[in-house]
Amino acid sequence: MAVASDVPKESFRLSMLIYDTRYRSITIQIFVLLLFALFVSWLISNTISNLAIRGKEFNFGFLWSRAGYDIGQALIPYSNDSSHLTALFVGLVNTLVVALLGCVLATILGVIIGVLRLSKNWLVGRLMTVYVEMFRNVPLLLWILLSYVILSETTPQPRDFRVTDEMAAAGEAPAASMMLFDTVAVTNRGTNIPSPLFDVSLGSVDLGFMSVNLTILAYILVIAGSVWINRRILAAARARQEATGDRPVTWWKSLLVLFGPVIALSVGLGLHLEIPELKGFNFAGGILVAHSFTALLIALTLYTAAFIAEIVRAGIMAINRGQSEAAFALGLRPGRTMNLIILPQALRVIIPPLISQFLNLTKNTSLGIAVSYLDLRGTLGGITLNQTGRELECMLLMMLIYLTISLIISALMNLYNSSVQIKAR
Amino acid sequence: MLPPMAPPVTERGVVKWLRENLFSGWFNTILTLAGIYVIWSLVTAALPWWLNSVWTAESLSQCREIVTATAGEGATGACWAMIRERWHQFLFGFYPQDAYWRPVLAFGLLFAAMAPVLFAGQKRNLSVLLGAVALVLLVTLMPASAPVAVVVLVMALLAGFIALAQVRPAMLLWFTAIYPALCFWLLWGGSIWVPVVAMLGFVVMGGAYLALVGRMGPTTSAVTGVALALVWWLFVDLPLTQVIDGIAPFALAKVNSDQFGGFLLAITIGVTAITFSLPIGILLALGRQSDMLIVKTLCVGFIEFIRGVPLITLLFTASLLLQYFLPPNTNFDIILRVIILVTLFAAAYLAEVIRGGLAALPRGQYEAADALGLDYWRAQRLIILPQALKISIPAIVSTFIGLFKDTTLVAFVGLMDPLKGVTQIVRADIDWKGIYWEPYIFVGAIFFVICFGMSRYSMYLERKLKTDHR
Amino acid sequence: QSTLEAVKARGELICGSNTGLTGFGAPDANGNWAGFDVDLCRAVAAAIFGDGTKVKFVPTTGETRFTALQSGEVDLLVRNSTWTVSRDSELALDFVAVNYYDGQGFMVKKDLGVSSAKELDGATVCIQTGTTTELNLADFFKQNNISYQPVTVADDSEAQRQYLAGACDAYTTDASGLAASRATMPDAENHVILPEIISKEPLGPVVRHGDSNWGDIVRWTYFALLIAEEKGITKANVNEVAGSTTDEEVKRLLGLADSGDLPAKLGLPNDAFKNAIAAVGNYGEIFAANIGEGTTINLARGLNALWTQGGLQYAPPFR
Amino acid sequence: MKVSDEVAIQISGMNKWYGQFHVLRDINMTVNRGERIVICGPSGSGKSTLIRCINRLEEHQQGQIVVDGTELTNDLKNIDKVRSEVGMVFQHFNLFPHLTILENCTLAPIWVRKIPKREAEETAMHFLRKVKIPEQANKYPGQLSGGQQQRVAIARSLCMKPRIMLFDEPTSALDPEMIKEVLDTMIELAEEGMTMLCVTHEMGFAQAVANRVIFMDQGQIVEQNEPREFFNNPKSDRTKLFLSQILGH
Amino acid sequence: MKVSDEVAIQISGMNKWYGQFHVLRDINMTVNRGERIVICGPSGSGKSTLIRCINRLEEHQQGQIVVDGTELTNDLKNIDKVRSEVGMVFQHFNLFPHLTILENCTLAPIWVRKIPKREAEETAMHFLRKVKIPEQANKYPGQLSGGQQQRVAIARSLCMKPRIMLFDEPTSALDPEMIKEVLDTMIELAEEGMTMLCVTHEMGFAQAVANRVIFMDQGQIVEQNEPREFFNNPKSDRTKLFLSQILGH
Ligand SMILES: Nc1ncnc2c1ncn2[C@@H]1O[C@H](COP(=O)(O)OP(=O)(O)OP(=O)(O)O)[C@@H](O)[C@H]1O
Ligand SMILES: Nc1ncnc2c1ncn2[C@@H]1O[C@H](COP(=O)(O)OP(=O)(O)OP(=O)(O)O)[C@@H](O)[C@H]1O
Ligand SMILES: [Mg+2]
Ligand SMILES: [Mg+2]
Repeated sequence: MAVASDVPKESFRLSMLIYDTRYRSITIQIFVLLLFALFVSWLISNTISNLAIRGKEFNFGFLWSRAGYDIGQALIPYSNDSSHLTALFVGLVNTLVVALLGCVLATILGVIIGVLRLSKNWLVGRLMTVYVEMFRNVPLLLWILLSYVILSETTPQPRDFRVTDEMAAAGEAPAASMMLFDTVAVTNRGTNIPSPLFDVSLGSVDLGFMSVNLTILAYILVIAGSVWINRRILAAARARQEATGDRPVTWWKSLLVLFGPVIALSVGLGLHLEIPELKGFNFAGGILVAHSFTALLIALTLYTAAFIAEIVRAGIMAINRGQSEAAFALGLRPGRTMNLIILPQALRVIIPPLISQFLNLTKNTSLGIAVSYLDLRGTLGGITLNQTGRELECMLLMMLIYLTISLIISALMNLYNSSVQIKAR
Repeated sequence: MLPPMAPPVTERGVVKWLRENLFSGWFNTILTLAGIYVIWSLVTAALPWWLNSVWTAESLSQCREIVTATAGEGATGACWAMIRERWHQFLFGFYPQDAYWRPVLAFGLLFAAMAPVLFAGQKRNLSVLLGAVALVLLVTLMPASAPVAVVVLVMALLAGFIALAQVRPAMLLWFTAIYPALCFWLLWGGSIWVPVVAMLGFVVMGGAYLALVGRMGPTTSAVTGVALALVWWLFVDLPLTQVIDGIAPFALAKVNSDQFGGFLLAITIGVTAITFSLPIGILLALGRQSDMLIVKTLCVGFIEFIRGVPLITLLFTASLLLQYFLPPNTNFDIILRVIILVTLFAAAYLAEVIRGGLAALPRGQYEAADALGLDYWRAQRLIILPQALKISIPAIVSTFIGLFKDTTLVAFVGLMDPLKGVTQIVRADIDWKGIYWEPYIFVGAIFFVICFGMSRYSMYLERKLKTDHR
Repeated sequence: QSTLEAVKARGELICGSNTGLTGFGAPDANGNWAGFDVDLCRAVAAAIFGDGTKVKFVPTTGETRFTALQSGEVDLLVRNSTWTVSRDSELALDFVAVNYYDGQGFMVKKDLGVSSAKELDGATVCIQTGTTTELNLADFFKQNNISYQPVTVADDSEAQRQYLAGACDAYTTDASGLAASRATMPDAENHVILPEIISKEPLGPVVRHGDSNWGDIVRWTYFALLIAEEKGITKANVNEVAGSTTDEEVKRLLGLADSGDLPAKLGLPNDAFKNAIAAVGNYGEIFAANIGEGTTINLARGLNALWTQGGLQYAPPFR
Repeated sequence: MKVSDEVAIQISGMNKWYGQFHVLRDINMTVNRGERIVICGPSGSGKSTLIRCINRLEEHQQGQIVVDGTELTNDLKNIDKVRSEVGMVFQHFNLFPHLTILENCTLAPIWVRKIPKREAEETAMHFLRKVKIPEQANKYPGQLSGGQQQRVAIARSLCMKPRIMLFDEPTSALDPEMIKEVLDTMIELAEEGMTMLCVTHEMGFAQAVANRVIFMDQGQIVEQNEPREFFNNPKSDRTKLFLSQILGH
Repeated sequence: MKVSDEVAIQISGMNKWYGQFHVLRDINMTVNRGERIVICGPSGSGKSTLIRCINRLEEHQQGQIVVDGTELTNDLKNIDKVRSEVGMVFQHFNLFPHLTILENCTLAPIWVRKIPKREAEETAMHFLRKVKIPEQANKYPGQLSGGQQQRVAIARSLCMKPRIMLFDEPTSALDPEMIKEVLDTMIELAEEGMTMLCVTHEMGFAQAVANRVIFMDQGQIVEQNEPREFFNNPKSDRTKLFLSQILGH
């Protein structure tokens, strides 16, 4: 056998930068990095000179100055004396509220439609197909505009609810009336819903940086407690099942535990509803949900639900028919089969694309501008930008916030994904 | 042997169909009734409105009078007269009316340019599509006020293509390659030499690459080619254009991009962005798959950034911020700026889609390519990408559909998209103030037809590619 | 490169306009722009090129208008923008004139039975976003210690739609805009504009900060139109006047021979203002043709009458 | 190997259609307790359909199927009863990929038979030992080879302590070396006296353990006989043709 | 069958690690031109890794590999040179599914060797005839059986006119009937004097054509010898154990 001789040490040649696998990738990367750095510095220097030319400076000080405008839907304390920063948060909360509600509703609707699309019922299957195709192939913007128009054109004006003296005398009914036992009024400017009021106020404690409303805290605590007890009940049921094979009936216990304490607390605090009432121009009392919000929510929900329906359908269809047959053959009932066999598997297929739909929905809330919904885009990227003329700062800040939201959502997605991978060889 | 028997009555005919499809079990029966109720209420709500449609009127109030006159007090009816009066704005925006043939021609030729890509290797379908294009152009060009010479020229060209499709279909790809320049020239007009000289830049790039690749290897020669092309575009392009234009002027009337609007704008933005986003998306996907850390990080950063922010903020970047990032006093067309941002947006989404396709390829394919001595770029081009792209076709097409729908968002930066921009203009007109359902329905229907068509085509493609190989 | 040079080199003027405000600036079915603001642009174009058609209009939204101007996308912004100190200083813009003195008002339906804006407590009010009206509105209600529910909308036609549908009790915007809207409503007599004018809204052309010469050109083109009205020079008679006038100021304005070269000192041809007047007419004509009484908009001159007739429009001497 | 006289499955005058297509034609057969029956026949002859009718994975339209004294009708209770008496092993195993082997085996006993978990796990381990893969109990199906998966599928069925086992081509998706593992398991089961109906083309298996071989063609039972007779003296021409193909293979 | 003294592959003192795991330990071997070597050994012993090092699908960390006079270093040019000299056939064929059989075979000659298309196609048809599937030239890989696919893979490698062929268990993914087709092709190749390194457990093949059998275990070459000696007189205990398992199978 031949004996290997020592490899002579190679001296470094310039051509090795390109032809040697060890250096080649480093060369390319340094080259790319250099280009990138050049590009970025070019952008920055342009920006600096442009700012100079326009006599502007780059700072975020304006965020602390008075906003001066009003926002129709402010879920955190806000008035036109608040700062632009507060306005930003009002917008952010508005964005998140629509996004969150939209995700929940779109998921519910999407799952229902996806399942119905698979239904053996010919008519329903066709209807759902029409629904899905219609929403998937027409721009979201159109649905937003359309639902806004529908809401504001087909609903009565507040004064249609008014009963004038003559009408009362003549025993005539007003042109419009409230719904749900006279608690909800849908007018062409919004939906007035009752708001909860308490006879007993628990007050609030000031923690310095923020004040905590004790009533809300009490509710949170009670609900958390109920949920915890309910979980104990279920755990006990499971333990019993494991020990004896018999699963005790728990649904009434759960109901009791979940709703009993909350009801008790409400009664204790003297909860009652403040029903909206027609006063002056508008309904007063209760909570006004503006149509810009409702329209945006409806359109986002319907639009995203069409996509979710497709995801759900694909997820369920991805599960081999053999799985349910095997379950049936073992004597499992269809309901159990769904719960124990089909859903756990389908969810793994469904969840990743579902989350990216959530991501899309969240980003699409920015179209609220079409119906003048004052979300982040409407406050920070709209009125604030307009009144202060700080487009560079406002836009960058806005992108950063959207980016953060998206990254958080996708981080959660990845976490979930890696935790549910089916093990394979 | 027993002969086969017909199934019992319960297994046959309408009864069985109804029983199985509509009334199997109480739950299904409820669903069916609910479905019928939904259809009924939709029909009763909308039917009178449709039936009372008015097709000719001068203004909305006239429409309403006609409806009241024909259908009685309080009746509602659609006022399609508005579409009849203003349809050209929904389709073309403010594009000069005597030049409508130019976008029509550009759009028709788009299909001729796509044909060899869509129906690679299928002579019959290819000819059918080309024939259809010729037919459609023949009937639309004249009403769109095209000069007769143009019509004749176009027909001759298409006839040539159809002939070529029988012999050397691959040659048609050359038309595909020059189409972008042709389209640009048709739409924006101006001297023909502008696009021609600009396209020569690509010739320079390709020529340099081919000349050098033997000596310097693909990467270096590609970089050199790009650099030379850049030099061409930055320094040679403009003077050369002026010189040639001085010698042989040949121009179409210039159209400014602020005259673009309606579906012309949507399609221009959509098609351009789709065309350019595909190669960028591929590069980004390859970069993201690369094992070079810096390249990978940059690509991931770019993709995640673009995907993390709403398109509307990118559009605002185009209209508000790009001016900050570019050297002082550079100023270019807002449509172009929007197209650039939309392209980057689509590219990031495509990159993710294509990455999925790349990841789905078995490692063996890479190894086999390596073992045969193919270098990285050849392996990608010949082995990996054709397969990865094929796998991702459905996802790519749905990205395209999404992109096309998203072109409506340009309304927010003051461009005249068909949905909000044109509608708003029309409604600013005193005659049509107060109209809202009709434009939405009209525009929505057109979007639906286009997007639905695209999704059906992708299904067809998927099926076709499957039967091809297995 | 100064703006004037850039415009000349380009061969056309680029004006930032509204996306569509009837009477002030809106394209018609063929894409031709017309309106009160639009005519001022045409006058500037005529002053520079001698041709009022060498102008391109770029529609801008409330949000994009100032950026478009700052970045040089448009040379001149004539889009009913209110002159405020913050816009003048922080945005680095120059307001060069006031071509329309306006004030913010309210419109309500007659049957609401409201006669003063102070009775609007609890009302829902439609406002266009991206304007100074939002701030004025907030200030007004705060001062009077009453509350309101704002409904922000993106543009005038949408605001009107909402108002007509009853989605808001009152619509607030510049009084001129209100009048214009009211004029186009099918049932104009059912709507009233309330007497309160809650703000001063001087609207005028805007240019970039830092190019005073360009500002001067726009400003003096505008003044030339005013002087023309003062002196009775109209689109129709401008050539005739040029031949026969003995008024020294008119001679200087029209750039007649041996009257000096004042227009040229601005960098314009000597007959610049003659061309401008010939292209669009004098201020009064523009007003009357686009928004004045007799048009659908039907606005009275009011504050915008010449100073000689008790209004505020007053041009410095042309000498 | 004992075959009692008790009837386990009784099928009489059964017909089934898929739409217009008559898949099973006038099937009559009786299976006694402890009998081991192999069903064979060309592809598409309705073997799988027959087997699947027995635990009502498919519905029949005419005739009667009585399993262990319970008639299969639309009555859900009867169906449940039959299904918990009858175990089934599929060609493609159909294990639940999201559950471990042990969970696969204990799922049905816990939820259907309501057996305590501990006990169910003990039973499961017992049967897993029987099919010789107790050490895989905590792995997931995706981590096992095909032969091992099929043995798990058998164990899973056994855990329900069925009185009848149905097999639908249990070995045809397996590599040759794995077939033996599975057949060994089945033979062992047969030796313990389990009533078995098995669709298979493994003629070796048929000869070794079957009491009776049923030959189907075009939805009919063409011939049934003892294995020896069946292979050596097929009566019908159809059978002869089929056997010549199978054995020549 | 001629074996020249010219050295085709020379490996000396070669070591390779995967992370911390020492896969190949001090490999020394010389392959002469025309030699046919069979490599065998238990699973995980590093056979594939060794083969893949020879055309640099894997990088080695220590020692020297010289193929046809070219040392494999990090220099891309050398790697390219070696790869175009060395053909490789994989266990799973790795044909390109989107190209026809003919395109599979002409791709590398056209793009790497820069041979005109016509000529490349002629060569390809020549080798396809050689592996006895010229009539499949215009089909896609997915339409062929495993054995045919593997023969295409061999033809594809041959089209590059390599001087050395590497085979990594070319028959182990095939059904028994197809194995023979592929082995026949390989034997034919061997008879023409191609230098071959073949990882395989087909001992029949080894006995028929190999000049030398190399036995690997735990990353080391444990024994190498002529086939006859190797099978009849294995020296090391490890080899004996291995052979007893293999042959008993
Ligand atoms: N769900 C179904 N709908 C319609 N026809 C079906 C259905 N399932 C099976 N068939 C048809 O019924 C016939 C019998 O099918 P079955 O699966 O019982 O045959 P088999 O004897 O098991 O064949 P193989 O040996 O191929 O499994 C076949 O012709 C088949 O095409
Ligand atoms: N990419 C890798 N990273 C880490 N370890 C690896 C890698 N590839 C292979 N190994 C390990 O290296 C060892 C040798 O692998 P190799 O594939 O060379 O074995 P082999 O002899 O070909 O086995 P077989 O007969 O199963 O193909 C094995 O233990 C394997 O687990
Ligand atoms: Mg079957
Ligand atoms: Mg191996």
